[in-house]
Amino acid sequence: MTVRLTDKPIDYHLVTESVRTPRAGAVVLFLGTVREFTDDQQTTALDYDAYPEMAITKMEELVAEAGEKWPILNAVIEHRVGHLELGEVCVAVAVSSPHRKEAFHAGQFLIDELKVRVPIWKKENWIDGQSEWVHPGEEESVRSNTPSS
Amino acid sequence: MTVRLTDKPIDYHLVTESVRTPRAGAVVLFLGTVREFTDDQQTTALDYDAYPEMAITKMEELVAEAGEKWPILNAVIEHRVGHLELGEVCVAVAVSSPHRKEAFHAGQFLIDELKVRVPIWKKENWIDGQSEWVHPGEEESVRSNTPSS
Amino acid sequence: MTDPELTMNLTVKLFARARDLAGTSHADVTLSNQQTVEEMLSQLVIHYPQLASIRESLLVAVNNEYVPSETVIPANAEVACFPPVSGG
Amino acid sequence: MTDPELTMNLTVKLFARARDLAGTSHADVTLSNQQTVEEMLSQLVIHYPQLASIRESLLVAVNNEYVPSETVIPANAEVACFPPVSGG
Repeated sequence: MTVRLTDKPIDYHLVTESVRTPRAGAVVLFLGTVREFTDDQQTTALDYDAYPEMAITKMEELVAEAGEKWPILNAVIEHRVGHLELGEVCVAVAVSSPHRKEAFHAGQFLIDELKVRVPIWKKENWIDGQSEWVHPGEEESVRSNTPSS
Repeated sequence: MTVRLTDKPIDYHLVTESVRTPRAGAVVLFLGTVREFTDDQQTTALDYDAYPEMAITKMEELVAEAGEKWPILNAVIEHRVGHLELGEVCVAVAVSSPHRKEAFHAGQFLIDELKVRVPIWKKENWIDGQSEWVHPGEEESVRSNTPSS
Repeated sequence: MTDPELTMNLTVKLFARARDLAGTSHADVTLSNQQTVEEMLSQLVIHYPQLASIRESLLVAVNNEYVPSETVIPANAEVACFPPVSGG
Repeated sequence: MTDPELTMNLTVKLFARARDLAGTSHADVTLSNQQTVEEMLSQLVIHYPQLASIRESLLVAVNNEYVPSETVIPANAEVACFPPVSGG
Protein backbone atom coordinates (compact mmCIF):
# COMPACT_ATOMS: atom_id res chain seq x y z
CA MET A 1 0.00 0.00 0.00
CA THR A 2 1.60 3.25 -1.13
CA VAL A 3 0.36 6.83 -1.44
CA ARG A 4 2.24 9.64 -3.07
CA LEU A 5 2.02 13.31 -4.03
CA THR A 6 4.09 14.38 -7.00
CA ASP A 7 4.70 17.53 -9.01
CA LYS A 8 5.90 15.46 -11.98
CA PRO A 9 3.72 13.70 -14.58
CA ILE A 10 2.21 10.53 -13.12
CA ASP A 11 3.56 7.32 -14.63
CA TYR A 12 0.34 5.34 -14.29
CA HIS A 13 1.89 2.33 -15.99
CA LEU A 14 4.36 2.12 -13.12
CA VAL A 15 1.52 2.62 -10.60
CA THR A 16 -0.40 -0.25 -12.18
CA GLU A 17 2.61 -2.55 -12.38
CA SER A 18 3.30 -1.93 -8.71
CA VAL A 19 -0.01 -3.50 -7.63
CA ARG A 20 0.20 -6.53 -9.94
CA THR A 21 0.87 -9.93 -8.40
CA PRO A 22 0.20 -13.54 -9.41
CA ARG A 23 -2.13 -13.73 -6.41
CA ALA A 24 -4.42 -11.22 -8.16
CA GLY A 25 -7.01 -12.09 -10.76
CA ALA A 26 -8.10 -8.48 -11.12
CA VAL A 27 -6.54 -5.05 -11.31
CA VAL A 28 -8.58 -1.85 -11.51
CA LEU A 29 -6.94 1.43 -12.40
CA PHE A 30 -8.73 4.76 -12.17
CA LEU A 31 -7.28 7.85 -13.80
CA GLY A 32 -8.60 11.34 -13.25
CA THR A 33 -7.63 13.48 -16.23
CA VAL A 34 -7.86 17.20 -16.92
CA ARG A 35 -11.14 17.66 -18.77
CA GLU A 36 -11.59 20.45 -21.28
CA PHE A 37 -15.31 21.07 -20.86
CA THR A 38 -17.42 21.32 -17.71
CA ASP A 39 -20.89 21.99 -18.99
CA ASP A 40 -20.18 24.79 -21.45
CA GLN A 41 -17.17 26.23 -19.63
CA GLN A 42 -13.85 25.60 -21.33
CA THR A 43 -10.83 24.81 -19.18
CA THR A 44 -7.31 25.46 -20.42
CA ALA A 45 -5.39 24.10 -17.42
CA LEU A 46 -5.69 23.20 -13.75
CA ASP A 47 -3.58 24.05 -10.73
CA TYR A 48 -3.62 21.70 -7.76
CA ASP A 49 -2.75 22.82 -4.26
CA ALA A 50 -2.34 20.34 -1.40
CA TYR A 51 -1.72 20.26 2.33
CA PRO A 52 0.94 17.60 1.87
CA GLU A 53 1.33 16.07 5.35
CA MET A 54 -2.40 15.77 5.91
CA ALA A 55 -3.07 14.65 2.33
CA ILE A 56 -0.61 11.77 2.81
CA THR A 57 -2.14 10.91 6.20
CA LYS A 58 -5.66 10.88 4.73
CA MET A 59 -4.68 8.83 1.68
CA GLU A 60 -2.96 6.31 3.95
CA GLU A 61 -6.16 6.12 6.00
CA LEU A 62 -8.15 5.45 2.84
CA VAL A 63 -6.03 2.54 1.64
CA ALA A 64 -6.09 1.08 5.16
CA GLU A 65 -9.90 1.36 5.23
CA ALA A 66 -10.18 -0.22 1.80
CA GLY A 67 -8.04 -3.09 3.06
CA GLU A 68 -10.43 -3.60 5.97
CA LYS A 69 -13.53 -3.53 3.77
CA TRP A 70 -12.34 -5.75 0.92
CA PRO A 71 -9.74 -8.52 0.50
CA ILE A 72 -7.50 -6.42 -1.67
CA LEU A 73 -3.90 -7.40 -2.26
CA ASN A 74 -2.43 -3.97 -2.95
CA ALA A 75 -3.54 -0.40 -3.50
CA VAL A 76 -1.62 2.65 -4.66
CA ILE A 77 -2.76 6.26 -4.90
CA GLU A 78 -0.67 8.89 -6.62
CA HIS A 79 -1.91 12.48 -6.88
CA ARG A 80 -0.37 15.26 -8.90
CA VAL A 81 0.09 18.80 -7.58
CA GLY A 82 1.02 22.00 -9.40
CA HIS A 83 0.13 23.04 -12.93
CA LEU A 84 -1.54 20.51 -15.26
CA GLU A 85 -2.39 20.88 -18.92
CA LEU A 86 -5.48 19.48 -20.65
CA GLY A 87 -5.61 15.70 -20.75
CA GLU A 88 -2.91 15.19 -18.11
CA VAL A 89 -3.43 12.67 -15.32
CA CYS A 90 -4.21 14.36 -11.99
CA VAL A 91 -4.71 11.18 -9.97
CA ALA A 92 -4.08 7.45 -10.42
CA VAL A 93 -5.68 4.86 -8.15
CA ALA A 94 -4.73 1.22 -8.68
CA VAL A 95 -6.07 -1.79 -6.77
CA SER A 96 -5.41 -5.50 -7.13
CA SER A 97 -7.49 -8.31 -5.66
CA PRO A 98 -8.20 -11.99 -6.24
CA HIS A 99 -11.59 -11.28 -7.85
CA ARG A 100 -12.86 -8.34 -9.87
CA LYS A 101 -15.83 -7.23 -7.81
CA GLU A 102 -13.77 -6.10 -4.83
CA ALA A 103 -11.20 -4.42 -7.06
CA PHE A 104 -13.97 -2.29 -8.60
CA HIS A 105 -15.54 -1.56 -5.21
CA ALA A 106 -12.25 -0.62 -3.59
CA GLY A 107 -11.17 1.51 -6.56
CA GLN A 108 -14.42 3.42 -6.56
CA PHE A 109 -14.33 3.84 -2.77
CA LEU A 110 -10.79 5.23 -2.90
CA ILE A 111 -11.50 7.88 -5.51
CA ASP A 112 -14.93 8.77 -4.06
CA GLU A 113 -13.50 9.27 -0.58
CA LEU A 114 -10.36 10.97 -1.82
CA LYS A 115 -12.59 13.63 -3.33
CA VAL A 116 -14.28 14.39 -0.01
CA ARG A 117 -11.54 13.78 2.55
CA VAL A 118 -8.09 14.46 1.16
CA PRO A 119 -6.97 18.10 1.44
CA ILE A 120 -6.18 18.84 -2.18
CA TRP A 121 -7.79 21.64 -4.17
CA LYS A 122 -8.01 22.45 -7.82
CA LYS A 123 -8.17 25.81 -9.50
CA GLU A 124 -9.74 25.91 -12.94
CA ASN A 125 -8.12 28.18 -15.48
CA TRP A 126 -10.80 29.15 -17.97
CA ILE A 127 -10.33 30.09 -21.59
CA ASP A 128 -11.42 33.70 -20.86
CA GLY A 129 -8.29 34.17 -18.70
CA GLN A 130 -10.11 33.96 -15.40
CA SER A 131 -9.38 31.34 -12.80
CA GLU A 132 -11.45 29.92 -10.00
CA TRP A 133 -10.91 27.58 -7.08
CA VAL A 134 -13.29 24.63 -7.00
CA HIS A 135 -14.72 24.35 -3.51
CA PRO A 136 -17.78 22.06 -3.54
CA GLY A 137 -20.60 23.22 -1.34
CA GLU A 138 -19.59 26.85 -1.18
CA GLU A 139 -22.68 28.96 -1.65
CA GLU A 140 -21.36 31.22 -4.32
CA SER A 141 -18.58 30.72 -6.76
CA VAL A 142 -16.06 33.49 -6.37
CA ARG A 143 -14.38 34.22 -9.65
CA SER A 144 -11.06 35.97 -9.43
CA ASN A 145 -8.54 37.28 -11.90
CA THR A 146 -5.57 35.80 -10.11
CA PRO A 147 -3.28 34.46 -12.81
CA SER A 148 -2.57 30.77 -12.51
CA SER A 149 0.76 29.92 -10.98
CA MET B 1 -14.54 1.79 -29.86
CA THR B 2 -12.19 -1.09 -30.64
CA VAL B 3 -12.18 -4.78 -29.75
CA ARG B 4 -9.35 -7.15 -30.38
CA LEU B 5 -8.17 -10.73 -29.86
CA THR B 6 -4.44 -11.26 -29.69
CA ASP B 7 -2.03 -14.12 -29.13
CA LYS B 8 0.70 -11.67 -28.04
CA PRO B 9 1.10 -10.08 -24.60
CA ILE B 10 -1.43 -7.29 -24.13
CA ASP B 11 0.09 -3.81 -23.99
CA TYR B 12 -2.44 -2.36 -21.55
CA HIS B 13 -0.63 0.95 -21.48
CA LEU B 14 -1.39 1.31 -25.19
CA VAL B 15 -4.99 0.21 -24.58
CA THR B 16 -5.37 2.88 -21.90
CA GLU B 17 -3.72 5.61 -23.94
CA SER B 18 -6.06 4.83 -26.82
CA VAL B 19 -9.16 5.81 -24.82
CA ARG B 20 -7.70 9.00 -23.31
CA THR B 21 -8.99 12.34 -24.56
CA PRO B 22 -9.16 15.88 -23.13
CA ARG B 23 -12.94 15.50 -23.20
CA ALA B 24 -12.60 12.80 -20.50
CA GLY B 25 -12.29 13.46 -16.81
CA ALA B 26 -12.14 9.76 -15.99
CA VAL B 27 -10.53 6.62 -17.34
CA VAL B 28 -11.15 3.17 -15.87
CA LEU B 29 -8.95 0.25 -16.81
CA PHE B 30 -9.72 -3.32 -15.81
CA LEU B 31 -7.10 -6.04 -16.15
CA GLY B 32 -7.83 -9.72 -15.73
CA THR B 33 -4.59 -11.45 -14.75
CA VAL B 34 -3.63 -15.11 -14.40
CA ARG B 35 -4.14 -15.92 -10.72
CA GLU B 36 -2.04 -18.54 -9.01
CA PHE B 37 -4.55 -19.74 -6.43
CA THR B 38 -8.25 -20.53 -6.81
CA ASP B 39 -9.29 -21.61 -3.34
CA ASP B 40 -6.52 -24.09 -2.55
CA GLN B 41 -5.88 -25.19 -6.13
CA GLN B 42 -2.62 -23.96 -7.59
CA THR B 43 -2.55 -22.89 -11.22
CA THR B 44 0.67 -22.91 -13.23
CA ALA B 45 -0.69 -21.50 -16.50
CA LEU B 46 -3.87 -20.93 -18.51
CA ASP B 47 -4.79 -21.67 -22.09
CA TYR B 48 -7.47 -19.57 -23.76
CA ASP B 49 -9.49 -20.80 -26.69
CA ALA B 50 -11.83 -18.53 -28.64
CA TYR B 51 -14.35 -18.63 -31.44
CA PRO B 52 -12.78 -15.58 -33.04
CA GLU B 53 -15.46 -14.26 -35.41
CA MET B 54 -18.22 -14.56 -32.84
CA ALA B 55 -16.03 -13.27 -29.99
CA ILE B 56 -15.34 -10.12 -32.00
CA THR B 57 -19.03 -9.75 -32.87
CA LYS B 58 -20.05 -10.12 -29.23
CA MET B 59 -17.39 -7.74 -27.92
CA GLU B 60 -18.48 -5.16 -30.50
CA GLU B 61 -22.06 -5.60 -29.28
CA LEU B 62 -20.91 -5.01 -25.71
CA VAL B 63 -19.14 -1.73 -26.40
CA ALA B 64 -22.13 -0.57 -28.45
CA GLU B 65 -24.47 -1.41 -25.56
CA ALA B 66 -22.21 0.35 -23.07
CA GLY B 67 -22.31 3.41 -25.33
CA GLU B 68 -26.11 3.35 -25.26
CA LYS B 69 -26.29 2.98 -21.48
CA TRP B 70 -23.67 5.54 -20.46
CA PRO B 71 -22.20 8.70 -22.00
CA ILE B 72 -18.80 7.13 -22.54
CA LEU B 73 -16.29 8.68 -24.89
CA ASN B 74 -14.35 5.58 -25.85
CA ALA B 75 -14.06 1.92 -24.90
CA VAL B 76 -11.52 -0.71 -25.88
CA ILE B 77 -11.49 -4.43 -25.10
CA GLU B 78 -8.47 -6.59 -25.84
CA HIS B 79 -8.50 -10.30 -24.98
CA ARG B 80 -5.56 -12.65 -25.12
CA VAL B 81 -5.77 -16.17 -26.55
CA GLY B 82 -3.31 -19.06 -26.36
CA HIS B 83 -0.96 -19.94 -23.52
CA LEU B 84 -0.54 -17.54 -20.58
CA GLU B 85 1.84 -17.75 -17.65
CA LEU B 86 1.08 -16.73 -14.08
CA GLY B 87 0.50 -13.01 -13.65
CA GLU B 88 0.02 -12.29 -17.35
CA VAL B 89 -2.85 -10.09 -18.51
CA CYS B 90 -5.67 -12.10 -20.13
CA VAL B 91 -8.01 -9.21 -20.77
CA ALA B 92 -7.83 -5.41 -20.71
CA VAL B 93 -10.97 -3.25 -20.70
CA ALA B 94 -10.53 0.52 -20.86
CA VAL B 95 -13.27 3.14 -20.78
CA SER B 96 -13.15 6.93 -20.80
CA SER B 97 -16.00 9.28 -19.91
CA PRO B 98 -16.53 12.86 -18.73
CA HIS B 99 -17.24 11.74 -15.14
CA ARG B 100 -16.02 8.82 -13.10
CA LYS B 101 -19.27 7.11 -12.18
CA GLU B 102 -20.15 6.10 -15.70
CA ALA B 103 -16.59 4.99 -16.44
CA PHE B 104 -16.76 2.59 -13.48
CA HIS B 105 -20.25 1.39 -14.44
CA ALA B 106 -19.35 0.84 -18.07
CA GLY B 107 -16.08 -0.89 -17.21
CA GLN B 108 -17.77 -3.27 -14.82
CA PHE B 109 -20.59 -3.93 -17.28
CA LEU B 110 -18.13 -4.76 -20.06
CA ILE B 111 -16.12 -7.29 -18.06
CA ASP B 112 -19.21 -8.79 -16.37
CA GLU B 113 -20.97 -9.32 -19.69
CA LEU B 114 -17.81 -10.45 -21.47
CA LYS B 115 -17.62 -13.29 -18.99
CA VAL B 116 -21.12 -14.55 -19.82
CA ARG B 117 -21.52 -13.72 -23.50
CA VAL B 118 -18.22 -13.76 -25.36
CA PRO B 119 -17.20 -17.22 -26.67
CA ILE B 120 -13.80 -17.55 -25.06
CA TRP B 121 -12.81 -20.40 -22.77
CA LYS B 122 -10.01 -20.97 -20.36
CA LYS B 123 -8.27 -24.18 -19.43
CA GLU B 124 -6.57 -24.26 -16.07
CA ASN B 125 -3.25 -26.06 -15.88
CA TRP B 126 -2.81 -27.24 -12.32
CA ILE B 127 0.41 -27.84 -10.50
CA ASP B 128 -0.27 -31.62 -10.37
CA GLY B 129 0.04 -31.75 -14.17
CA GLN B 130 -3.66 -32.07 -14.80
CA SER B 131 -5.63 -29.59 -16.83
CA GLU B 132 -9.28 -28.68 -16.85
CA TRP B 133 -11.58 -26.51 -18.94
CA VAL B 134 -13.53 -23.97 -16.94
CA HIS B 135 -17.16 -24.17 -18.00
CA PRO B 136 -19.35 -22.38 -15.45
CA GLY B 137 -22.64 -24.10 -14.74
CA GLU B 138 -21.58 -27.54 -15.84
CA GLU B 139 -22.78 -30.04 -13.30
CA GLU B 140 -19.53 -31.84 -12.78
CA SER B 141 -16.02 -30.76 -13.43
CA VAL B 142 -14.37 -33.18 -15.81
CA ARG B 143 -10.67 -33.40 -15.11
CA SER B 144 -8.55 -34.63 -17.96
CA ASN B 145 -4.90 -35.33 -18.49
CA THR B 146 -4.73 -33.59 -21.83
CA PRO B 147 -1.45 -31.70 -21.91
CA SER B 148 -1.81 -27.99 -22.40
CA SER B 149 -1.28 -26.81 -25.95
CA MET C 1 -32.56 -42.91 -47.85
CA THR C 2 -33.91 -39.36 -47.64
CA ASP C 3 -34.36 -37.28 -50.74
CA PRO C 4 -30.99 -35.52 -51.18
CA GLU C 5 -32.93 -32.34 -52.02
CA LEU C 6 -34.23 -32.36 -48.48
CA THR C 7 -31.00 -32.99 -46.59
CA MET C 8 -28.04 -30.79 -45.85
CA ASN C 9 -24.54 -31.60 -44.71
CA LEU C 10 -23.60 -29.35 -41.89
CA THR C 11 -20.19 -28.80 -40.35
CA VAL C 12 -20.55 -27.77 -36.73
CA LYS C 13 -17.65 -25.92 -35.16
CA LEU C 14 -16.73 -27.23 -31.72
CA PHE C 15 -14.74 -25.45 -29.04
CA ALA C 16 -13.08 -26.05 -25.69
CA ARG C 17 -14.17 -29.26 -23.91
CA ALA C 18 -16.68 -30.07 -26.67
CA ARG C 19 -13.84 -30.13 -29.20
CA ASP C 20 -11.59 -32.16 -26.90
CA LEU C 21 -14.30 -34.74 -26.20
CA ALA C 22 -15.33 -35.08 -29.86
CA GLY C 23 -11.69 -35.17 -30.96
CA THR C 24 -12.38 -32.67 -33.72
CA SER C 25 -13.01 -28.96 -34.18
CA HIS C 26 -15.34 -29.57 -37.12
CA ALA C 27 -18.12 -32.11 -36.61
CA ASP C 28 -20.06 -33.28 -39.67
CA VAL C 29 -23.74 -34.00 -39.31
CA THR C 30 -26.45 -34.56 -41.87
CA LEU C 31 -29.77 -32.87 -41.23
CA SER C 32 -33.09 -32.82 -43.01
CA ASN C 33 -34.26 -29.40 -44.07
CA GLN C 34 -36.14 -27.40 -41.46
CA GLN C 35 -34.57 -29.26 -38.55
CA THR C 36 -34.07 -27.46 -35.30
CA VAL C 37 -31.08 -26.87 -33.06
CA GLU C 38 -32.45 -29.57 -30.76
CA GLU C 39 -32.51 -32.10 -33.62
CA MET C 40 -29.02 -31.04 -34.71
CA LEU C 41 -27.77 -31.72 -31.17
CA SER C 42 -29.37 -35.17 -31.25
CA GLN C 43 -27.57 -35.95 -34.51
CA LEU C 44 -24.34 -34.63 -33.08
CA VAL C 45 -24.58 -36.86 -30.02
CA ILE C 46 -25.35 -39.88 -32.22
CA HIS C 47 -22.18 -39.27 -34.22
CA TYR C 48 -20.10 -38.17 -31.22
CA PRO C 49 -21.44 -40.05 -28.20
CA GLN C 50 -18.62 -38.57 -26.08
CA LEU C 51 -20.62 -35.33 -26.15
CA ALA C 52 -23.63 -36.90 -24.41
CA SER C 53 -22.25 -36.08 -20.94
CA ILE C 54 -22.20 -32.33 -21.64
CA ARG C 55 -25.16 -32.09 -24.02
CA GLU C 56 -27.41 -30.32 -21.53
CA SER C 57 -24.99 -27.47 -21.07
CA LEU C 58 -24.01 -27.00 -24.72
CA LEU C 59 -24.71 -23.61 -26.28
CA VAL C 60 -25.41 -23.26 -29.96
CA ALA C 61 -24.66 -20.26 -32.14
CA VAL C 62 -25.98 -19.74 -35.66
CA ASN C 63 -24.20 -17.07 -37.68
CA ASN C 64 -22.52 -15.71 -34.52
CA GLU C 65 -25.75 -15.41 -32.53
CA TYR C 66 -26.86 -17.56 -29.63
CA VAL C 67 -30.04 -19.45 -30.55
CA PRO C 68 -32.53 -21.42 -28.46
CA SER C 69 -33.12 -25.12 -29.07
CA GLU C 70 -36.34 -24.65 -31.07
CA THR C 71 -34.66 -22.48 -33.72
CA VAL C 72 -34.74 -23.96 -37.22
CA ILE C 73 -31.27 -24.09 -38.73
CA PRO C 74 -31.21 -22.16 -42.00
CA ALA C 75 -29.38 -23.42 -45.08
CA ASN C 76 -25.72 -22.35 -45.37
CA ALA C 77 -25.63 -21.24 -41.78
CA GLU C 78 -22.43 -21.19 -39.78
CA VAL C 79 -23.19 -23.33 -36.76
CA ALA C 80 -21.06 -23.65 -33.63
CA CYS C 81 -21.53 -25.62 -30.47
CA PHE C 82 -19.68 -25.12 -27.18
CA PRO C 83 -19.88 -25.30 -23.38
CA PRO C 84 -20.51 -22.23 -21.21
CA VAL C 85 -17.92 -19.52 -21.76
CA SER C 86 -15.16 -18.62 -19.29
CA GLY C 87 -13.17 -15.77 -20.80
CA GLY C 88 -11.88 -12.76 -18.92
CA MET D 1 -3.90 42.71 28.50
CA THR D 2 -4.32 38.98 29.17
CA ASP D 3 -1.86 37.13 31.30
CA PRO D 4 0.84 35.95 28.83
CA GLU D 5 0.79 32.60 30.65
CA LEU D 6 -2.75 32.11 29.44
CA THR D 7 -2.34 33.03 25.77
CA MET D 8 -0.77 31.26 22.87
CA ASN D 9 0.38 32.50 19.52
CA LEU D 10 -0.89 30.20 16.82
CA THR D 11 0.09 30.06 13.18
CA VAL D 12 -2.79 28.74 11.11
CA LYS D 13 -1.95 27.24 7.74
CA LEU D 14 -4.25 28.43 4.98
CA PHE D 15 -4.86 26.78 1.61
CA ALA D 16 -6.52 27.39 -1.72
CA ARG D 17 -9.05 30.24 -1.75
CA ALA D 18 -8.56 30.86 1.98
CA ARG D 19 -4.88 31.53 1.36
CA ASP D 20 -5.60 33.70 -1.68
CA LEU D 21 -8.18 35.80 0.17
CA ALA D 22 -6.02 36.22 3.28
CA GLY D 23 -2.96 36.94 1.17
CA THR D 24 -0.85 34.59 3.24
CA SER D 25 -0.33 30.85 3.75
CA HIS D 26 0.42 31.32 7.46
CA ALA D 27 -2.05 33.38 9.47
CA ASP D 28 -1.03 34.46 12.96
CA VAL D 29 -3.69 34.59 15.65
CA THR D 30 -3.45 34.95 19.42
CA LEU D 31 -5.71 32.69 21.45
CA SER D 32 -6.37 32.30 25.14
CA ASN D 33 -5.73 28.84 26.48
CA GLN D 34 -8.61 26.38 26.13
CA GLN D 35 -10.20 28.23 23.24
CA THR D 36 -12.16 26.27 20.64
CA VAL D 37 -11.97 26.01 16.90
CA GLU D 38 -15.00 28.29 16.71
CA GLU D 39 -13.19 30.96 18.73
CA MET D 40 -10.06 30.54 16.64
CA LEU D 41 -12.13 31.15 13.50
CA SER D 42 -13.56 34.30 15.03
CA GLN D 43 -10.06 35.59 15.77
CA LEU D 44 -8.98 34.65 12.25
CA VAL D 45 -11.82 36.61 10.66
CA ILE D 46 -11.06 39.63 12.88
CA HIS D 47 -7.47 39.62 11.65
CA TYR D 48 -8.35 38.64 8.07
CA PRO D 49 -11.80 40.10 7.34
CA GLN D 50 -11.50 38.91 3.71
CA LEU D 51 -12.19 35.42 5.07
CA ALA D 52 -15.61 36.39 6.42
CA SER D 53 -17.34 35.54 3.12
CA ILE D 54 -16.20 31.89 3.25
CA ARG D 55 -16.13 31.41 7.03
CA GLU D 56 -19.18 29.13 7.10
CA SER D 57 -17.62 26.64 4.72
CA LEU D 58 -14.13 26.59 6.22
CA LEU D 59 -12.83 23.26 7.47
CA VAL D 60 -10.33 23.06 10.30
CA ALA D 61 -7.73 20.36 10.87
CA VAL D 62 -5.75 19.91 14.07
CA ASN D 63 -2.69 17.71 13.77
CA ASN D 64 -3.89 16.39 10.38
CA GLU D 65 -7.38 15.45 11.58
CA TYR D 66 -10.63 17.21 10.81
CA VAL D 67 -12.15 18.65 13.98
CA PRO D 68 -15.61 20.07 14.75
CA SER D 69 -16.04 23.68 15.85
CA GLU D 70 -16.39 22.88 19.57
CA THR D 71 -12.99 21.18 19.77
CA VAL D 72 -10.54 22.87 22.14
CA ILE D 73 -7.27 23.64 20.40
CA PRO D 74 -4.39 21.99 22.27
CA ALA D 75 -1.07 23.71 22.87
CA ASN D 76 1.56 23.23 20.16
CA ALA D 77 -1.01 21.89 17.73
CA GLU D 78 -0.58 22.17 14.00
CA VAL D 79 -3.73 23.95 12.84
CA ALA D 80 -4.89 24.35 9.27
CA CYS D 81 -7.92 26.02 7.78
CA PHE D 82 -9.26 25.57 4.26
CA PRO D 83 -12.36 25.44 2.05
CA PRO D 84 -13.99 22.16 0.96
CA VAL D 85 -11.55 19.92 -0.90
CA SER D 86 -11.66 19.28 -4.64
CA GLY D 87 -8.85 16.88 -5.46
CA GLY D 88 -9.05 13.97 -7.87
